Order: sequence, then C-alpha cells, then structure tokens
Amino acid sequence: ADKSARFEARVANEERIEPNDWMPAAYRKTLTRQISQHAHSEIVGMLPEGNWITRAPTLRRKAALLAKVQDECGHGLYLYAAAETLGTSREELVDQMLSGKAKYSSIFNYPTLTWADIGAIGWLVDGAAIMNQIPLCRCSYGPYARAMIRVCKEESFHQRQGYEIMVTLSHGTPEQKAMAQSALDRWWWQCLMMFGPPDGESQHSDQSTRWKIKRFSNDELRQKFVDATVPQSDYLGLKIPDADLKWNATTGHWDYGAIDWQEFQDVLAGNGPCNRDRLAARRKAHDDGAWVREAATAYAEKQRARRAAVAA
Amino acid sequence: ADKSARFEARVANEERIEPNDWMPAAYRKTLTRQISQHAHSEIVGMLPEGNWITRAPTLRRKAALLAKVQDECGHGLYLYAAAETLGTSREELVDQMLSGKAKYSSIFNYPTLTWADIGAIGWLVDGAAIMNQIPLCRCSYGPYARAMIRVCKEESFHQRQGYEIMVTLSHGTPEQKAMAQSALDRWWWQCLMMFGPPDGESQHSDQSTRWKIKRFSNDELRQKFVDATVPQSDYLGLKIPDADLKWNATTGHWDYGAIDWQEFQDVLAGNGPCNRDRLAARRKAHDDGAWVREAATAYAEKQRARRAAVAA
Amino acid sequence: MAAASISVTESSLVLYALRRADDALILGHRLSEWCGHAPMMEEDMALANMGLDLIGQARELYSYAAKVEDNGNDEDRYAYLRDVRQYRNLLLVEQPNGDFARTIVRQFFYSAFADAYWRAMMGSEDATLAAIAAKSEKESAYHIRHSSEWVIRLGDGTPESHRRAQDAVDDLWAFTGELFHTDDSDAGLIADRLVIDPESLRAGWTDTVTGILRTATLACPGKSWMQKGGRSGNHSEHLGHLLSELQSLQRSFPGATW
Amino acid sequence: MAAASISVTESSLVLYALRRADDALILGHRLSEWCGHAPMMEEDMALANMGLDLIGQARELYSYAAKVEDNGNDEDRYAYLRDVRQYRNLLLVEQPNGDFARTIVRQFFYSAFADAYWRAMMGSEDATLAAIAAKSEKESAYHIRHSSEWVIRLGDGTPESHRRAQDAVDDLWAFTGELFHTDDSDAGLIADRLVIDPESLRAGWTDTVTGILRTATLACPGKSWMQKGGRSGNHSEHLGHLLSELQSLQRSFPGATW
Repeated sequence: ADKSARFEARVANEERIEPNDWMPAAYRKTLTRQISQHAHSEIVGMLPEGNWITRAPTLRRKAALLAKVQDECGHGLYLYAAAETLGTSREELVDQMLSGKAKYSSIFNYPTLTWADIGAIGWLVDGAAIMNQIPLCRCSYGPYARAMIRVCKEESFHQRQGYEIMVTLSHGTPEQKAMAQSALDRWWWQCLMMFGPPDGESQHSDQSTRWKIKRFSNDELRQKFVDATVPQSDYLGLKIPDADLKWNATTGHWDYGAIDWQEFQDVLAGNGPCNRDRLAARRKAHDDGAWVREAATAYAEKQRARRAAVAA
Repeated sequence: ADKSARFEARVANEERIEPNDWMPAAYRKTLTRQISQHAHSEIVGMLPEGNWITRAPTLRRKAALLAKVQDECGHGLYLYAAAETLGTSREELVDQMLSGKAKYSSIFNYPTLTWADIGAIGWLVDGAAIMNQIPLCRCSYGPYARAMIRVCKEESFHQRQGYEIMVTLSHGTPEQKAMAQSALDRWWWQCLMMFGPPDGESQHSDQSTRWKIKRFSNDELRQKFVDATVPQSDYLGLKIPDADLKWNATTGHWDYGAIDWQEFQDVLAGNGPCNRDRLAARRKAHDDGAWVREAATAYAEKQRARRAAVAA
Repeated sequence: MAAASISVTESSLVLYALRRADDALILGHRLSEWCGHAPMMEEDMALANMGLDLIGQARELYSYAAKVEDNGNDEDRYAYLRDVRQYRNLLLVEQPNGDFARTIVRQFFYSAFADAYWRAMMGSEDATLAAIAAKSEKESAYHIRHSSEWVIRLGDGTPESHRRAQDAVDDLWAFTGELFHTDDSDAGLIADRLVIDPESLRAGWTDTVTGILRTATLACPGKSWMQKGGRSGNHSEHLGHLLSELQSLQRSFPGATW
Repeated sequence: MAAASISVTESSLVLYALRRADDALILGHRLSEWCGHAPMMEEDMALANMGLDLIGQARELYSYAAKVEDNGNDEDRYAYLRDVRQYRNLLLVEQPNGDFARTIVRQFFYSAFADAYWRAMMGSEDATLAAIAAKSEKESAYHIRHSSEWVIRLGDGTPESHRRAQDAVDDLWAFTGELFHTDDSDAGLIADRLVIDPESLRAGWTDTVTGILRTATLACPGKSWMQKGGRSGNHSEHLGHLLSELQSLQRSFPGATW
C-alpha cells in the first residue's frame, strides 16, 4: 500500500517509472498490452505498404517506401524491446499476435488498392498515429516514452512524404487525381476510427489517464485530427467524403458526421477485408522462417561449445 | 529364331506390330525409350509456352495458347499410354524423367523471353517436330503410329497458329518486328539441332531404319526443314541468322552453315539455360501434388471397400 | 490509342455484362496459372479445359458489352486497358490459387452458382444473354461435376487432404455472399426480366453446397460475415498483381496489333 | 511520352554504367520482395538495408549513364521503360529469391565480387565512377559481411539448413562465371583505365568464396559449366515477370509524373 501510494505520487508528479521500479500489476499489464499491440501494429503495418514496394512508380519513391517500411519494422523492434522491459518476451508477444489473441490496429485490415493508397496511408494513417502518439512521448513509463519520441520523429517524416505523394497525384493527370480522391474516400472514415470508440464507451481510459498513459480523450484527439486535416485536403483540391463536415465558428472546430461504429466492431471482430490475409502472411513468414531461426540457434550453440572446449 | 524371322518379315512387309505380338527385346526397349522421351518432351514442352499464358497479349491469343499447351499435355498422355503398351508404367517413365535419367527434347531448355518466342516455337519448333513426326505415322509399332497421326494433325494446326503470330508481328510496329527477328535469331540453330547429330554420328539409326521406326536420316529431315522454312522467312521479311545460307541450283536445296554441335552436346549434358529450371518445375509440380494423388487413391480405396461391404 | 486505361460508360446492361465477363476472365486466368504445374496430368487438362470455357464466356460477354456500350471498346480493351478499380469481378474469383484444395473449393463455390445461374438465364428476355447462357450452361455443368467430385475426394481422402479442403472452405466461405448481391443498377434489369434475381438461386446453391460438403465429410461454416466490394471495384490486394501480369504487353506496346 | 519502351544509344560507357545499374536495381528489387516476409524481423531490416543500398547505387549509375548518353533519358526511363531484352544485368541477380538460403547465397556470390570490385574501381580514371565506387564500397563491405555470416550459420547450422544452403550453392554456381565476363565494349574502357578488368578479381573472389564455404562446411562446386547472356539481354524467364511488376504503373499511366 505504501509502495502503491508512492507510485501514484510519482506518476502524479510527472516522474518517469523505470523497469526496475515497483509498479502495480495492472499498470504493468495495461502497458504490456498497449505497447505490444503498438508493436504488432508496426509489424502488420508493413504488409499493406509492402504490397507496393515492388510496384512503386519511380526509383525515388521505391527507395523512400522501402525505407519507410523498414522504419516500421524498426519501430516494432524497439517497441517489443520496451515491452520486454515489463517482463514478457518478444517471442511470447509475437505468438499472441500470430494466434489472434493479441490485436493490432484495425486500420491495417484494409487493402492498398492503388499507389494513391500509399500516399493516403502516409498522410492520414500516419497523421492519425502521430496525433495519438505525441502525448505518449510524455507517458509515465520511461522506456515507452523514449521509444515514442523516436517513433514520432520518424512518423512525421513519413507523414510529410505521404502528403507529398498526394500533392503530386492531385496535381497530376485526371486519372491520378481520381486515384487520389478514391484513396481519400476509402481511408477517411477508417482513420477517424483509429482514435477508438467515442468518449464514454472507451474501456480503459479512466485509469490510463490517471496513470499518465493517456492524456487526451479519443474524441479530443479525433477532433484535433479533423481540424488539422481539413485544410490539407482543401489544399489538395480533394473532397472529404462527409456531407456533414462543416466549420463551426462557435467552437472553432470542424464538425463531422456520424461514424459507422458497426464497421469498426466488425473489423475488430476479424471481418475486415484483409484480417485473414494479414495474419496468414505473418504466420507464413514465421513458419517459413522457422528453419532459419533454428539454424541460427544451432550454430550459436555449436560456437559456444567450441569456445568452451578451447577454454577448457 | 523363328519368331524373330517372322517379326523381321512382317516389319519389312510394312505390317503393324501390335502390343500382344512377339517382338525382340531390343525393339521393345528402343521404342519404349523413344516414345517415352517423346512423351516427356510434350510435358516439359508445356513449360516454355506456359510461361506466356498469363501474359498473352489478346484474349484470342490467350485462349489459343492455353488450348495449345493443353494439347501438348494430351499428346503426352497418349504417348505415355502408347509406351505403356510396351510394358512400362507411366509412373515409372515419369520417375525416370524427374530423376534426370530419361531425356526430353533439348529445345525446351531454352527460355521464352518475349511473346515472339511463342510465335517462333509454333512456327519453327513445331515445324521441325512435324518433319520428324510425319514419317512416324507409318512407324512399324501400331500404337505409336496411331498416336503420331493424331499428334501430327494437331501439331500442324499449332504450327500454322505460330506462323500467324509471326506474320502479325513482322507486319506490326518496328518494335514488334525486332522482337520477331530476335526470336528467329535465338531459335533457328536450336531447331536445326532438333534433327539430331549429322548422319554417321547418329547412334541408333541403322537398326531403327531396318525396324521401320526411322525412315529418313537426320540430315535428310534437316534439309527438308530448311527448304520449307526459308521461303516462309522471306515472306515474313525476317533474316535467318546464317551468313552461309544460299540457294544451290545444282542440288535444288538451300545450303546452310555449320552447326555448333558443341552447344548441342552442352545442353544435352544438362548445361542449357533452363535445364535446371525445367526439371525443378516438373519436380515441384510432382512433389506438391503428392498429397492430392494420395487423397484420390485413398478415396478410391474407401469407395471400393464400401461397395464390397454393401455387396457382402 | 495509348496504353492508358480506357473510360467505360457503364449503363446498367454494360455494367452487368462486364461484371460477369470479369468473373469469367479472372477465374479463367487463375486456372490458367496451373497449366504445367498441376498435381497430375489429367488435372492439367481439366483445369485448362475449365479455364478455356471461362475465357470463352468472358469474350462473349465483353463483346456484348462492347456492342451495347457502342463506344469503340472491344473485348481486349476491356480486358487489358482497365485498371484494378475498373474491374467488376467477385472477390471470390480473384483469390489466389493456393494449393489444389483451395483452387477446387473456389471453383466449386463459383460453379455451384454459375451452373444454376446460366440455366436460369436461358430464359432471359435479352436474346444475346440467353444465347450465351445456353452455351455456358453446358460448360458449367461439367465444372460443377468436376469440382464436386474433387471436393468429395479431398474431403473424404486422407487426413491431410481433409484438413486442406476444410481450410479452403473456411477461408473462402466469406466470399460466397457476394454471389447473391445485387444493387440499384441490377434492379431495373431484373424488373425488365433481362436478368434473373440471384436471390432466387440462394436456396438451391445452399442445398448443393451443403450436400456436397456433407458427402465430403466437411463442415459447412454456416451463417457468418460476408465480404463484398468486387462489383464496385473495391478488390483485394491480389487483383492488382494479377492485372500487372495479364496486361503487361498491351500496356508496354501502345497501339500495337497482336 | 508514351509507355512504349525507350531507345538507348549504348556507347561503351553508357552500356557499362547500365549493366552495373541493372545489376544493382534487379538485386535490390529482389531483396525488397522480402520486406515484411523475412524469417526474423532483424532480417527484414537487414535485407531492406541492402536493398536500399543497391537501389541507391542503381540510381547513381543510371544518372551517370543518362548524363553520358545525353539523349533525354533519366534513371526512371532506364528502369521503367526498357523491355526485358534491353536489360543488361547478370543472370545471377535476377534468379528468384527462393528460400532464405538461396537469397543469402545469391547475395554472397554477388557481394564477394562487388566488394572487391568497388574497391578496385575507386582507382578509376573516370571521376564519377570513382566517386560512386567510394560510396558503394562502404555498403558492399557490410553486404559481404552480413551474407558471409549467414552462409556460415546456415551451412554449419542444422542438417536442414546445411542441405538448403548446399542446394543454393549448387544451383547458383553456374551464374558466377558471368561476374568476370567482358566483351569488346568493355575492352576499350579497360585499356583507358576507366574501368577495371574483372579478371583481375577472380583469384580474390575464389579465395573469399572457397574460404567461407569451407568454414560453412559446404562443398564448393569447382570448375563447371557457366551460364551467360544477361549482359547482352539474353535473360532467364524470371526477369520478364519481375519487370511486368516493377514497370506496371509507368506502363499504365503514360506520361504521368509521380
């Protein structure tokens, strides 16, 4: 109880909790779930964009996209490392994802149909992710906060790249502009859902807020995203697919239409267009790679034995 | 000895030998080797052309190519059936091919690089095959002779189709014409080699000729092919890649340059551009299909057992 | 003529013909990918046969669409010069071949529909569609027979073949709902009796499928979430790769004749 | 500008730069195919890293070729608007990824050459090539180290990994002779000391390769038949499929800017 009070006081005082510090079991569990889910999202998130690496339309775009997807893998790696500081191994966490027990962001259960989707993902998905993640740079758990600082830096670079693709397309041929509009149409509502259920229906928010894991409500962040994105969309000359979208002079915000939360629940339940494909692709990579990981382990053990023999 | 004399007399008299007739062991062995090799060639020959089915440039061409490759599979099937009448099972023959023990025509160890190669294969490879096969329609072994009649009929249809592709390309854009010329350049000499080593260096010819399996020498057939093909090439406006090619008014034939028999030997020894790929593709199909064949067998056995149980 | 995509004026009838043509072409293309790689030579023959039938159906339907659209398009322009968002096929038929079980189950689900569909469409008041249906019905009767026999063999074969067949059924089931989907564009055609209402085929399809699956000792997934989107160009990621292969020559040699 | 192929005036120097650029692009593209599908996340990173280095090298070499050719071409026109017969890369680099062992052995054979090659090319009398070499040499040093380590791990790992690694060595060996091939077009450049004679690297390459294979307990195939043809556009059937994917957008949207 003493420990608990001290922990709460430190958190309230904006101190960072570090791996060896005492922490409540629920805090450890919440963070392990959140960080690993975030890591899974980075790894699964490689797939929709990876789908266009081999077809990127210029060498500059090809290199940038490959580098971006590589960055996502890197994010995954250091998020797993951050999660491991809480006592669960990466292997175990990955198994939870492969078995379908652990979730990843539902946004990656939508397909990338055209090159414009790569632009839209950078612009909108990364944009929404950054909105969610910037507050996490001040998360009470030190390793997560530090990982987020690095992630956010790279994500904003990706976001600018994605937006630049959209600029090029929307100033391009009529076909390219139509491609860009179609991508915005298909990704817009899904991005609004990335901020999670409306305030009040969110399960973990209260405690997470007290623990300084969460600093803004889902709806606050969603509004920030809409406000930031509408002028960008105007600049592109693209139309956000929401008839109810309008400027509210009273609140100083953009009002937006009703979100189809049924779709959100459906995709979460495994029924998105790509849930099966995504898990199948990750499982295949894992299964096909088993012999390689075994070989690496076997070799490392042989080397250890050889060194031991020399030392003896 | 009596049987042997009667067999030789029947053959000399142009009678057909049928599966249940007595025949010398060497005759059986020679025919089994030749027919199965021919069957293997049809099956492996599906691969270079199959390589373009998914990329055929019009739906009409796509359908024609798919039908053609299917015909080749059909040829393979009834050639295996003809070989089986000599006492070796298709399974055993196929295993000999997959293990590399039995040969197939070396021509299929060259790659199909462009769509024009599909035209060139039909025109030249099928053309050469027909030259080789028409005399086999009168082969002393009945099942082989009858199979050849059907094969030749379909092959000449394929040959005309291939030539028509070449006509279209050589009357097309400069790029298409260049594509057609390149295909002719790459396939010409290989087709001349399809008739086998020069007379005198051919191993099995004498006995095969006596047994009415072979009716023309390699060089005779090769000359027929050259004589038939030169005017076709002229019509296409393409240049046969042989500086020594010229009309010989004395013989009434086209003289052609020296064939690089070293290349022939190299490819036969397994060093053609595609030997490894071809065998690997056939082995993969065989291995990947093992569980399907096992399932079919298991199901057939269950059905037999069920019928037996009902009957009992 | 360039290698850029064409534009299509999708009247209800044109759209209807293109949707069915795209089904047939994409499934035919998938089957043709097996050619030379099938588990036995008899299946090289059979899969090619079905592929040829389907490509033939596609050609007739495209030609009819071209005639109705009357805008200078033809079978090859539809097939080779529309991009992924202009393709209108069912999600089911664009799913990758996978192993032989998956190819067979995909064919079975599609053919169980197509066979009844073409039979019903023989009564269309559109003479061309009725004629295409009469020809296609004969072909699809073979497709459903061949694929059913294999579903039974695989389901009731070995433990491995059973597992593979059941996986295929489970994975592809979600794409079968789209077979019965209609939209506003279809409604007028149905009212005019130019085309049938696919809903009328649902009970028969379900009977066929549950019957064969039962014989095959395979579990039928029952009511569950159904994917859709192909009819309006919202495809899976698989179709784009298929098209980059299918269209590569026409896209690389603008204006050439083949 | 259409989506048709460009024509290239292949002076010796342009051809030389294109050949090396094509090597780097095609191998980089192959490596990029792994992204998201590697046996472990660390290898997703490493293969992407090498792919990025190679694509970077390709871009510099293409840009140099464009400058020398001075004919309105640029890196993207070379990469996206030449057909399979215009590509000049080694057969080795276009071979499919296969399993991880095959990808690693392909990388090892190539990098064992490239590392020594770029080091030697730093002495080129062509300032641009020397500068590209200086940058590339640093990258290839990592490639040879990384791929060697894996060859050893796989060869001396488990019986399965040993078998897979040996298969890869045996199958890819025939493509290593082309690394040292030169033709008339190269001869003048070698005489002018603009480029090195690859023959001078053969002994070193053989030492590196036999040494690593020995450590990896893998058998070195020794003298045998060597394939060639890539340098003059006579490729395997694999390259065409790769290009139909790589070039699909540029071919489908003639004249667009991306």
